[in-house]
Amino acid sequence: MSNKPKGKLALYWAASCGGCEIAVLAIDDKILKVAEAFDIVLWPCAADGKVHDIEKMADQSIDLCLFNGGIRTSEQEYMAQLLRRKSKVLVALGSCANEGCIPGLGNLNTRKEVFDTVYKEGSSTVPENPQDVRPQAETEMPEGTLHLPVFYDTLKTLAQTVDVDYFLPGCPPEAENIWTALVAILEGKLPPKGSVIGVNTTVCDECKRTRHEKKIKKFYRTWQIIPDEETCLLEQGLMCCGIATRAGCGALCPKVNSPCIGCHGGNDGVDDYGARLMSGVASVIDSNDPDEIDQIISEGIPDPVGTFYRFSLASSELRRKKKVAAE
Amino acid sequence: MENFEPKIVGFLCNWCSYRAADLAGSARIKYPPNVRIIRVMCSGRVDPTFVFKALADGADGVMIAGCHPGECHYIEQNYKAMRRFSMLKHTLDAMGVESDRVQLVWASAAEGQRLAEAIEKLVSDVKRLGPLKWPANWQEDESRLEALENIVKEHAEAMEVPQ
Amino acid sequence: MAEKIGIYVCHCGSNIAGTVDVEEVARWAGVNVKDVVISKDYKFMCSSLGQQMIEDDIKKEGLTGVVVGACSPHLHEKTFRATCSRAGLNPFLCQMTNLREHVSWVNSDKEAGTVKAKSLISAAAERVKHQAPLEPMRVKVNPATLVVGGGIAGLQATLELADAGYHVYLVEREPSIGGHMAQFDKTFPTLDCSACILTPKMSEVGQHENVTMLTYSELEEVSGSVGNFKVKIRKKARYVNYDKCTGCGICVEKCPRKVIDDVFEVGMGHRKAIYTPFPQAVPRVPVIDTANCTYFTKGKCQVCSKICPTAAIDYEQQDEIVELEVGNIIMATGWKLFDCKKIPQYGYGRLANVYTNMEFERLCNAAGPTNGKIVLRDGKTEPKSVAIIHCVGSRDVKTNPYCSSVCCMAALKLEHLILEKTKAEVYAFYIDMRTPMKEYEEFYQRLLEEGVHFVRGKVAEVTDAARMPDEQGKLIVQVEDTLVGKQRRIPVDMVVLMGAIEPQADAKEIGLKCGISCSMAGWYTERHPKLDPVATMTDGVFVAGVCQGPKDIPASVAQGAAAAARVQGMITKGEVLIEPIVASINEEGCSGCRICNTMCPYNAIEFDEEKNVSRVITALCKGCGTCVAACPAGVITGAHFNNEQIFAEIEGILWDAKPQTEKKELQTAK
Amino acid sequence: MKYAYYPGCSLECNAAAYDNSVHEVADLLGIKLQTLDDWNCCGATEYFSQDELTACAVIARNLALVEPQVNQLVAPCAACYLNLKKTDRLMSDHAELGAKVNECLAAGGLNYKPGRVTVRHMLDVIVDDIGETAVRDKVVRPLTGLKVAPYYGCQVVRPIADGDCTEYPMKMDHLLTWIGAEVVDYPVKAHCCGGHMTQISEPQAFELIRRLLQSAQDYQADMILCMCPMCQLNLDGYQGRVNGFFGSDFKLPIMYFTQMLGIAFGLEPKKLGFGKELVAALPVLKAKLNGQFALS
Amino acid sequence: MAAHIAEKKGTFLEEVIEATPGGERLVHCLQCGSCGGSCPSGADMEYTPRTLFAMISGGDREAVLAANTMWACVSCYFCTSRCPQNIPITDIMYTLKRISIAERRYKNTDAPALAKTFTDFVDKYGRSYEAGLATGYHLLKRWKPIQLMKMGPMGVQMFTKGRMAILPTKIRQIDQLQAIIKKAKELSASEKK
Repeated sequence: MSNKPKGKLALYWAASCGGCEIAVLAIDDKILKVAEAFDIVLWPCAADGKVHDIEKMADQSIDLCLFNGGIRTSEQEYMAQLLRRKSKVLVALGSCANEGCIPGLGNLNTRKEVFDTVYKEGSSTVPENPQDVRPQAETEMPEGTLHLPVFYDTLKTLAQTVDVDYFLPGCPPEAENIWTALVAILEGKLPPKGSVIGVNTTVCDECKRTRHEKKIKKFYRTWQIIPDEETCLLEQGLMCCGIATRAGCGALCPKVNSPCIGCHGGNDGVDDYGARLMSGVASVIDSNDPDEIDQIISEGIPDPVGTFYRFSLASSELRRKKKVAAE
Repeated sequence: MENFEPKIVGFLCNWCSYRAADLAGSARIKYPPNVRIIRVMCSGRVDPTFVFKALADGADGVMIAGCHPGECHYIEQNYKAMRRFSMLKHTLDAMGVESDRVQLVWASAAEGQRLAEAIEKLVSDVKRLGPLKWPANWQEDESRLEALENIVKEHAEAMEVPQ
Repeated sequence: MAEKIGIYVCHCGSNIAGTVDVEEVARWAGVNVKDVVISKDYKFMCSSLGQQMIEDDIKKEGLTGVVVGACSPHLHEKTFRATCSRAGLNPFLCQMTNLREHVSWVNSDKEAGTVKAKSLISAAAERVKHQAPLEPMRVKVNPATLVVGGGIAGLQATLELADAGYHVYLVEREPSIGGHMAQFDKTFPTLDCSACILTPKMSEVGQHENVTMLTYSELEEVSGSVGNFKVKIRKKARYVNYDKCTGCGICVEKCPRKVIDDVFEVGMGHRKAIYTPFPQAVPRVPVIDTANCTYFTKGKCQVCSKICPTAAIDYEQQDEIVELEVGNIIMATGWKLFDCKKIPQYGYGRLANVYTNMEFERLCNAAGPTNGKIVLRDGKTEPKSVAIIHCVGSRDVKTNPYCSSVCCMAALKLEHLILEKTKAEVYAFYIDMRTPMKEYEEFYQRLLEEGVHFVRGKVAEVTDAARMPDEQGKLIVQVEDTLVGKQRRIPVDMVVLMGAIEPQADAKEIGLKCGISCSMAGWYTERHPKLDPVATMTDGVFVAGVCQGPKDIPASVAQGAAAAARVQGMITKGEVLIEPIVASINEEGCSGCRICNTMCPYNAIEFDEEKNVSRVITALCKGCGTCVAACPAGVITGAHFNNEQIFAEIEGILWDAKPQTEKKELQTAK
Repeated sequence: MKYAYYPGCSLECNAAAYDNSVHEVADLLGIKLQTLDDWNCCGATEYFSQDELTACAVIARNLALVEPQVNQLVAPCAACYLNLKKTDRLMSDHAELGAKVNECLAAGGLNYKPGRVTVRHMLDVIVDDIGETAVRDKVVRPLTGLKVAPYYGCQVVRPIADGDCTEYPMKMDHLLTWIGAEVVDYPVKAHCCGGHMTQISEPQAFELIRRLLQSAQDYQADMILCMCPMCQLNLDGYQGRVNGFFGSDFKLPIMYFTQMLGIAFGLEPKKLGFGKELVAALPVLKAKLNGQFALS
Repeated sequence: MAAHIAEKKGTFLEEVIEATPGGERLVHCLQCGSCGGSCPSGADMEYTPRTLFAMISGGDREAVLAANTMWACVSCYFCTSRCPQNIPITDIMYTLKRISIAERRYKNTDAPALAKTFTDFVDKYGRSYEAGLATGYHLLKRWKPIQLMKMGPMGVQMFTKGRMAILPTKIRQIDQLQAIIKKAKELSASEKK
């Protein structure tokens, strides 16, 4: 690492599970080098730091912000805007920030449905919430109006909210990739703005299984068969997403006989990950009979959105399920 | 809703259905002007992304049209269109997009009338379903802007508190 | 480089301007579409003045893309691409959009038409910005031609080309060339003998130095493309050595095994187990029908082998695959007769004296099973009355919705022959009498004079269930005489069904081998029904004769000659340009998932095991783009139809549906 | 296999012989017929002549009554069969009409999803579902020597023929050869018996009946076998009056195909409803079946 | 439907088409006469179905509704199954019967009376009633006691063979059926307006 003056680093966590934060720590002792190179100005998960300190900083005074998580609330949106303004380089870290990830699957429901599940129907909440109390964005108190963040109907990705400089995909991103990115930034060897930091091939490239021409007559769920360890999982009817998913993980899942679930999202130039994946898979269904095709799909892929958009629903062209009338 | 004129994007294969549309024109068969046609070489070229993009960009419906099964100019590529369409339908269904909004039509170069009827059906189906307005689907309501302003305001107030 | 787009909106006289406000479209595009530097409307854009205007603008303004909103690109895309080319702009930077067939002609609401026209112009403009210059590929044309089908259309095409000095391979499925015309007795309306006019052509083909005849052979496989097709032909085993046989016919004469001839004699006559279909067959080399030959079925006999003076019989012969290289293909595969049993109420197959028209042709033919005597199935009784039923299996949505076009005239011819050869009363049952060609109506007039009883009505049923004593032992034709509005029952001795002309049973399958498709009815689809009737959508493949649609002999001959002329044009030019619309794979991005490998019916995608990547063989790619849509990694690109271009087109076409972008809203919020 | 069974009004009394023999034969062949509870009249052609929606609604009530776990409904009467099948088709092919019919059904608390029930004729069930081998296996008294004219009539084979020819149907012909009868191939086997014309215009109806009897007689049939109570009534019940009208002397027993199937299977004639026909059949059986046939 | 059919608004042809499921095929009639030729009652018709279709196209409403064609129809469906244009001819006959009955245009036929008697029993009992039909129709509606007498011997025979019941059967849930019929008649009536 160079002897340049220390840079300023911010890490922030919006709608996500927190795994990405752990992934940052998973660079092991290299984290010390990070501390050498950066002053950490904000890292709510690991260090003290106040938002208003950030607000007071001059624009573009943070050198690097690693932002993980999607944008689900007004507070998260505010923070995204704030950190964008204050940072020279804003990196969307991990699947949630990149493409919405699992929290993005909440886009299959409306806010009301989400709240119903959490506050009304959930087995743990039902006995404890007889009055059906719901989060309120505004509460009138004698002292004045209190505000809580508004929970949005739709989860958005970071890039749908603010301009993002670099993307570091994965659920979570591999520690090595995080380190590579940090090194690149520290050394000033930045790829063109908007790049995804990683390779531009798919998981198949790193997968050692043998592949043939593909013809799929039936899809299996993972619990239905024990797949052969040598052959391409998709050819065996397992819905392996590796064909459409950006490499970089070393084909971790297929390596342990489990199909890729697509956490890295698509390659450069792929506009809608799920569409690419379903197009590829549908193309090799081995039938020309519309009824049979329909049957193969409905039996083998009962949850197409969950299958093709497990990580990328929020970043897809359609972004969410159609809302029906007003809430 | 009475005056709702849906916007529909049609992806028509160069060899059969685009020519069917040409024939409908030459024969002066009238059909609703709502379908706007994009020519592709084959229905097999139609990528589900096209359909998603059209809907996301404000289309109320989509038509995919190609040669009849077994009559593809490229021998069998319309079967691939059929497979993808089936997958697409399942997905759209799960996304809450009514299945009549996206229709797959087979029309040979000789079937101007058939294509016109299919367009007519699609348009009337979509009219019945009403506007899709997909872009509005992910826009938040007014409370969002208000909430954002509140945060800015409250933080400013908080900053004023003497240390 | 900044884009400079020129937009040209055609009035097409009032064809477009009638229901589209073209001035408004041009004005609007000039103001609202980004990067448009010039936008004009013009009366006739395809006129030389219109084209000149575009050329001048390209040069003067340095346009980087041209959009022409006019008629279908299938009519004028070539025209405007050439216009751009002349002005130094790559032709693939010209985009046509269809404001006539797709807008003005299908719509009568001017306002809506104008909006739709704007959409299409906007789409084309957005698209053209993403288009890239492309260069067409040039290939040399092999001067040899393959003609599939040795009927009259195929023979005519063969002779035209062979006489012009080019080599022709003529493939025929049956043991002899000649087709259906060889079975007919007379031809309408001139009543000249079918064989007399056909056989000279057959022997000319048989002896032509530029013709290689492959009879008793079938098209197995076609690969390659225009200019350079590779064709595999299966020569079925004849069990007679083609080179040794002199055609003396003694083997046929001595063969002890007689079988019913279901093909040439349509079941009315017999042939031997070793046979040529008819005496004037070309070639005269017989074939052994192994299903009936005593030697092949029982291992004994060998009379033919013993008697053959040149030892030409070869029981060990096998099917042989011949590989040919040709530049063009003419499909002249002909037709088959409708199976009249599919209309059970007419009794064919159940009532002995109900005949098909082809059976009746043989019955009339002097060389046929009865030496030209018209008699009932008993082989001796001359009918006293004959009914001829038109439109059997034609003009019926349950069988074939189309008009078979020749049956009216063929029926008139048969009616004449009955009157000429017998004393029978002749009843003709028709829906509409169709006699549109030269001298045809005159022939109908002649038959009216000859005393045929014409009854306008589609026959309801032919039955032997007599109700009245005079119906006993007869075939009763029950019909509504529609000109009177009365149901009639007409007892006759013999009924002839004018069966529909249908596509060959394997027309679709054979067509697919060389990449041509069939209409709903099963006829080969021509490139344009009026303006390009013998070319097909596949360059280098032409059609002639009934395989393209029902037609009579003069029309089949004309089409055979027309197809030959088109091929000659290609050969004379020497090379063809092939559109560069092909797919390509970015090998760096390809991870070898092999999804695309099964996508290509032309085997244009190969997998490189070593590098673990798939690759497009450009020469074989036809540009459909199916692999492009299938590639899950998005690394296959379709030239001229790539994703960026189509996305831009989608955005442009929905110019009036565009959402307010969210980011914009946010900035105002700040 | 389990089928819902719709007897139709005629089979209650007039064509009880048909009903009895259907049940007897079905039992023997292992066809489980479960009579539709509280079925109503299909309206024959008479509702359709007055009001289409009422016609469909009345018929659809029966379709709606079919239990959810059963999806096959057997109707032995041609008119009932066609009405049920046609209504199901109309409801599927014309969604608007289907919705209206369901609106009517809703007034009775019912609903029918078009396409849910497949309407079958008894003949199709025996020929297609049971099949040749099983039928032949049951034959103990082959009808050798008996010349039978299968009579299909109209509405089972037209306009919707279930796998048979609309002009020259063959299913009953096949079935009858399986039980050893000599089948007469006569040309009018799917022609009309006159239907309700006997009630409206006798001359017209009698002529149609005469044609059928005449043709069967010309082909030396010993009896005609029907698959519809209306056909049986017209050919049997009116045979005497037709003879009177034309001065003819037809004496052809008109039986249901299931009755003869029962005979071949060795069942007692009485159980099969023999004796209810006006032109007696047993004497013919005794005469033709060469003493194999002992009246029990 | 495509524009070319919609243009015929208000014609008798359109009325018939609208009232017949699949009726739009009627415009394809070739006037071939396979219907009239096939009809077992063809000889008894003043106008064959084919002629009637030409009259419908020609807007000859009065004459069509007064014709005996549809009343001679025995619903054998030969015309329908043989029609080369898939015109639902038998169903069109039903449509013409319905219009003719609704407007009382029929002449010289007892078919409407038979239909009414028949369906009245069904409305009442849920089942048809043969004995009632015979007496009710021939005596009351038609006033042809002679006809009934001619049928007498046959009736007696049927009766002694146990093939004619004296009393009608009534279904259990007749109320339900009647509610359905009532609703259907209401809907039909509101549509005609």
